[in-house]
Amino acid sequence: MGELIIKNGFVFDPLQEIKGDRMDIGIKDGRIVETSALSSPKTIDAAGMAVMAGGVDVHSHVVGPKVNVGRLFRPEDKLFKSPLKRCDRMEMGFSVPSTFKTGYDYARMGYVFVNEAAMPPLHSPHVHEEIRDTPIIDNAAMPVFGNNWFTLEYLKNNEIENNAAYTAWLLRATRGFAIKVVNPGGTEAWGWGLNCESIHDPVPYFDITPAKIITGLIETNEFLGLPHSMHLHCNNLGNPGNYVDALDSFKLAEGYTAKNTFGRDQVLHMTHVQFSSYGGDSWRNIDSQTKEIMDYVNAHDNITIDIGQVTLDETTTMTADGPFEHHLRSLNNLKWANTDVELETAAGIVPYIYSPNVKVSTIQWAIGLELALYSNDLMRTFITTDHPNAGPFIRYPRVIKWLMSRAARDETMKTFKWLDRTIESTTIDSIDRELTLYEIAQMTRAGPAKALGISNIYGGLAPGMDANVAIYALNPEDMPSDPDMIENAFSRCAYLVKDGIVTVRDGEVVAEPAKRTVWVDVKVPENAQVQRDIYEHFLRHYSVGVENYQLFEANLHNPRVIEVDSTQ
Amino acid sequence: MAKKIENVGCPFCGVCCDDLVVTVSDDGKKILEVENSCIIGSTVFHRAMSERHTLPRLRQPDGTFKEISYDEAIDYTAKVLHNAKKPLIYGFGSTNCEGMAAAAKVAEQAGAVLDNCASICHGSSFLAIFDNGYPSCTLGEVKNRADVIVYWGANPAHAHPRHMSRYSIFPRGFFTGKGHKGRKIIVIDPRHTDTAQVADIHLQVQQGHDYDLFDAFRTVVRGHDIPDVVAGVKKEQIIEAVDIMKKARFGTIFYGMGLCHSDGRNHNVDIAISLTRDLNDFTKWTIMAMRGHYNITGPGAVWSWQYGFPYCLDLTKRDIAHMNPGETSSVDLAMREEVDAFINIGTDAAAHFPIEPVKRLRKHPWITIDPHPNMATEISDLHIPVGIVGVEVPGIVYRMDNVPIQYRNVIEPPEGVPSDEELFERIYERLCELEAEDAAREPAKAAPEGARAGE
Amino acid sequence: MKTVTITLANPPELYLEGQNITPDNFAGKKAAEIATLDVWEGKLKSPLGKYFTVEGEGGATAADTKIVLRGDCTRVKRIGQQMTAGEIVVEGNADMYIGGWMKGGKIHVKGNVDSFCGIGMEGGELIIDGNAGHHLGSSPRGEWRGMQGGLIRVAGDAGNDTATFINGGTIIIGGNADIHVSTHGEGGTVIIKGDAKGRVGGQMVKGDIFVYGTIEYPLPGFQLVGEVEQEVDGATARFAHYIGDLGERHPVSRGKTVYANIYTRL
Amino acid sequence: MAKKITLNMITQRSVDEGVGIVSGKMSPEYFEACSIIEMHDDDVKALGLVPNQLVRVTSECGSVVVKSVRGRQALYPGLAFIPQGVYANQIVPPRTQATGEPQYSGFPVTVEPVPVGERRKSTLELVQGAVGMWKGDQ
Repeated sequence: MGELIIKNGFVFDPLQEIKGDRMDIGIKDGRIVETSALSSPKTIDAAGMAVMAGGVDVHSHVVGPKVNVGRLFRPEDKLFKSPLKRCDRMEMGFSVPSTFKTGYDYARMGYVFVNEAAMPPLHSPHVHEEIRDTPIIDNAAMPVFGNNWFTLEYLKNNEIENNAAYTAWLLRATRGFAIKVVNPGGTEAWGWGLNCESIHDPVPYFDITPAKIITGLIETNEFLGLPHSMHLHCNNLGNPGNYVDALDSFKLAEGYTAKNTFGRDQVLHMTHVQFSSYGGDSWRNIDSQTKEIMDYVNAHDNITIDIGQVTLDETTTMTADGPFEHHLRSLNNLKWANTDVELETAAGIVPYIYSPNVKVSTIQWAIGLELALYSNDLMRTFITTDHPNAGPFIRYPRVIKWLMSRAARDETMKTFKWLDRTIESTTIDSIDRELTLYEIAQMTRAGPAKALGISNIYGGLAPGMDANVAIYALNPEDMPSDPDMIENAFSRCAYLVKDGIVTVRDGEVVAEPAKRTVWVDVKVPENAQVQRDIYEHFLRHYSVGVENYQLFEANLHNPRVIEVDSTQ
Repeated sequence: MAKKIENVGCPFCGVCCDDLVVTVSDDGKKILEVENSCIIGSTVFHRAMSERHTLPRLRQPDGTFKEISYDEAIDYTAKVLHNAKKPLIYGFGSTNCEGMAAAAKVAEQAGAVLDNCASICHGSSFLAIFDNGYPSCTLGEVKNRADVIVYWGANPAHAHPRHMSRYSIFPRGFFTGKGHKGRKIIVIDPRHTDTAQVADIHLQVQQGHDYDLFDAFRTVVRGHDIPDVVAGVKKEQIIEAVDIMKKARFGTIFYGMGLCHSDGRNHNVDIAISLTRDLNDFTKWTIMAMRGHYNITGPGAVWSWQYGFPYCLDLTKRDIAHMNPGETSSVDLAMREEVDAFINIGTDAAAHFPIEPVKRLRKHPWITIDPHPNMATEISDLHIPVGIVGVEVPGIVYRMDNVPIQYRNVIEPPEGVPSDEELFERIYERLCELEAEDAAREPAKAAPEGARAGE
Repeated sequence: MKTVTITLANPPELYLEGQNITPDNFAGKKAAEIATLDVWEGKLKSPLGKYFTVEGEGGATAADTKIVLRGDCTRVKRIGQQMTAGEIVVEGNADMYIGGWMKGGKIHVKGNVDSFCGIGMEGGELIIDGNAGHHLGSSPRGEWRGMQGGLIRVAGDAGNDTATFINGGTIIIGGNADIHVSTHGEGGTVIIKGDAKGRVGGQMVKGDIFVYGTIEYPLPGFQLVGEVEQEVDGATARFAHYIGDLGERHPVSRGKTVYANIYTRL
Repeated sequence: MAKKITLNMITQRSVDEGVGIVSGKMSPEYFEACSIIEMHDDDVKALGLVPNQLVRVTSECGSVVVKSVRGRQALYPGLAFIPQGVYANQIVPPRTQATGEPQYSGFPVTVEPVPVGERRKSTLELVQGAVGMWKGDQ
């Protein structure tokens, strides 16, 4: 592989605390190197541009069964909405893009790593098939644990070691990456059409509370020393007054510290917190409680969050929080898909329109931005749209624009039908803060990479790391007065170098370097009890044989394994 | 010494039993015994080696076939695709997802219409799902939780022989320790089918009036009165059935061709989904299509992630996909004489289409890709034999509940016979060569002007 | 208003997709320019002039442009798709999607049309002297926001699935309608001067349907509530009034539940 | 004057047809499984059929000769059944109601006994015959 030097750019690398210094970046054989190690490199002139590591998305629903139902059941999401073919394969869809469009669009935005937010373990071969067909970007996928019968039974009996052994087995069986928890206990209750509405609401039959599931999985995670922390979608998501549940969930992490060798500091990642920051007790009086939330987050170093920003688009909601989607369907009466997955999880999918004409939508919009703007540590607060739940990921550049420009926020707010009510119910209008390029780099690459425990490979530009470099046509010394230029620059990067290969130039994909599947292989001591439990459940309760459940090697594509030895 | 291979998936119906045990001869060439399967499943394996061709066969002017090489067959196929204005690639009931993905690449490159057997089977279900969603679950959920099972216009005793024993009526699950005794079974069908024999309640609906009956069910669910007889079923029977359904802890409606193939098609499914939605305001209900072939759910999955549409994909514009069953569906395309070449893969269109569309398609080049001779091969211009998925070729298939099952092979395909995936990859390469040759011959023309309105 | 006459001189072997045949695309263009607009026959993209002879020229705007189609357009799809203004006259038959996603202007087809005509319609007028196929004035696949406005008038019969997901506008069918009328409807009016086969108003939330003839298989979810006199399409008549679909959800407005209405002529 | 009645036809899977499919479309299993019609006893009586008598079934788009058999799965009077496949498809109307799916179930047919000497055709004869390729039994 060739050599490359990126010259004269303004480099933003929060992992090395480089804050816009004018520097050259050397690339050799797919890795970042000292420029002195280069002999005859090709040059990319990045003068007047911002140079960052390739973007890292901590939470996005891009591959797998519910994403695919979202694609399948919304032909109208394609009608007159798909761009004409520009790359190797057609790019179809808006809110739930095809796998090809997903890969190309992320690349155009300068992203290289996307963490699939929820993999139903039973469906892991499907997830990996879609990963194969998602070009360019590296993917990891988090299996869901929070409603898994094994997990519920082990944690009910305080069997952390057994739960850890099972977790390790499942990560391997599914080639998964981390412990994802969605509406702990509530989704199992949904098997009977019920829910767990607070962390103290016991799960039917299993007789364990969500609180205990959450702490048990934090303990399991740290027992194993996984790269990423437990990754939580809270109970009672999306309902007025639920900031209390978010705070209750946060508090469960108190007293736990991260134990791992991957540079991760948090024990709990709380995802799309926008959906969990609501005050009031009905849709009439819903308001923003972001101050409460962020005061807590700012004061507790062992927590990271992502925002789940509402982008004011027509989109498709999809989550393993089955009861929530059922509730949503009753609000908007639109088509509703649901898939309960035996012993493991569920998923619901409902189209949704976030409209500037709807008060709740505009309050939600303000809440997401407030979370970021109130954050004291943007290495622990990340940009997401919980794609596609609060909006499609292609709106990240717009979210960045709103965060970097008060004028852009004002411009958007002018379109709100219920502007006064929105201002009354939120604090967005009182915030003048405008984030910097450095802070955006924290929120979109360095921070997520650190939280995922992969900051030795992704998210930074230190020698030895993967040569993933995004260059944006933005000059920090001469930022455009028109905030739309910020959105444009982040939508179509000037260059993306992935694994040392120039992949995007002037916002167009010019090469498709091989993508990888990143997974975590944990070594644990033999555990006869867990082996027996697995055998029993598969014999009696699963509809698939255990031998066929575990991903065949042939169905894993271009793997990159992260090894963890927890036998020590 | 014979070899036993366990955890083998069955390449016949959408139940996708993955517990077969197949005994093969010491040299790995013969299938000796098949355990755990139904009668149809074991026949699939036992017939694998008979009637096999190991070379493509090209129709000669005198009507006979002549064997040709795979390279020649690939060249022929690529040229047919290349030269047609609107070729149709149809089938995929019986192949793996890898083959479907490779075929899609070919269709996109060739500017073809890409369709699968759902087009004449559960396509109605897709149309209903587009309009109304799909509150469903995996089959293990049914086994572990369901205490009320409805089969509506479905006859698993014949079409899915192990469905009732593996998933729905008979098995004991986590919360269903009593098995059959703990479950109420309702069968709704104009015939007293073999499935109806095991039902607690059989409602003999007047054929073609399921929609009216569903409407009555929904009306009763909401507490309104209905006429004394609806679609041949008495009011009291309807009220009794609704009462059982409302009182269920967990119920599933399995439906089949009785809904999809009769008047109203998709709307019969559409309103079944509405009923399922309604029931979820009282208790937990799910609905599931009884998908026919073992991997007919596969193309719907693969093409949805590739293009956003499960079937009837018009890729002829090459830069954007369009789908509208009724227009881009195989039988309509054939009847309207809208396509000018036909590739039949992993199904037998000549047997399963009504005869008139077969006649119309046959006016143009017809190529059949299938392990065995069938009606389609016997009227084809070209028959390309391939390996049998699930017997000779491994791969991922999607069960009727969208659960991916990893299939193994138990023997190897005859020497030189490729898998569907390999074949389509080679067709793709040849197609690209042909296009490159074309491009070299005539310099690029300036594109005509004009607005490109939508699709 | 200026008139462009296009005559199908070289019919396609398969079907032509003519979504560029709209006053919007013809406006401001001379015949020679119009002849270069794209049409598609399968994967083959060609200039319109390959199939049609073009006479006349477009007006300054769509509203000033009238298009007349001559020749046998039975195999031409998508005429007038997404048009916003102006006028189209098809002298004979036309194929699918005529007036699809139409926003304004007027289309007059003197013969028959096939399926999906007037789907996703938002405004304007679509007049068909002959029969229409299926999905007349229906919504595109998966779209819950069906016909929003405008008028469709068919002198003859219509196939199944007329007005699925209708939200607004009016459809008048002079003859008979096959099964499924206004399924999932949430507004709008469908008037059937002849008979309806069945499944009229299934899963319907709001909106009106008038049937002058008989409904062969009325749905059990509709209930007779009385008789009314109504003016329909310029004439007054007495109708039996049914509300429903009682199996479907219904909104409450000012304390009263809103139902869909079926009126059958007495 | 031969008797003739009008029935409502459905065509669906049967387990024998399933076995027939995987045995091959030209196998005797397929032939016996698919070239049959099941009717209600009243209709069989109305036609005056003896068991296993051949009948001609005619729809709006074609006709086919099949054997009248007594099925295990009872129908109501007026309803008739032919297993899906080559024989049924000689008479299934290809109209799809713009859904892509032919009218496999619920179409009117007439049924009448055939004169002595008429036979059921083989699958190959039917399909190749329909497209002008049938050259007779080799």
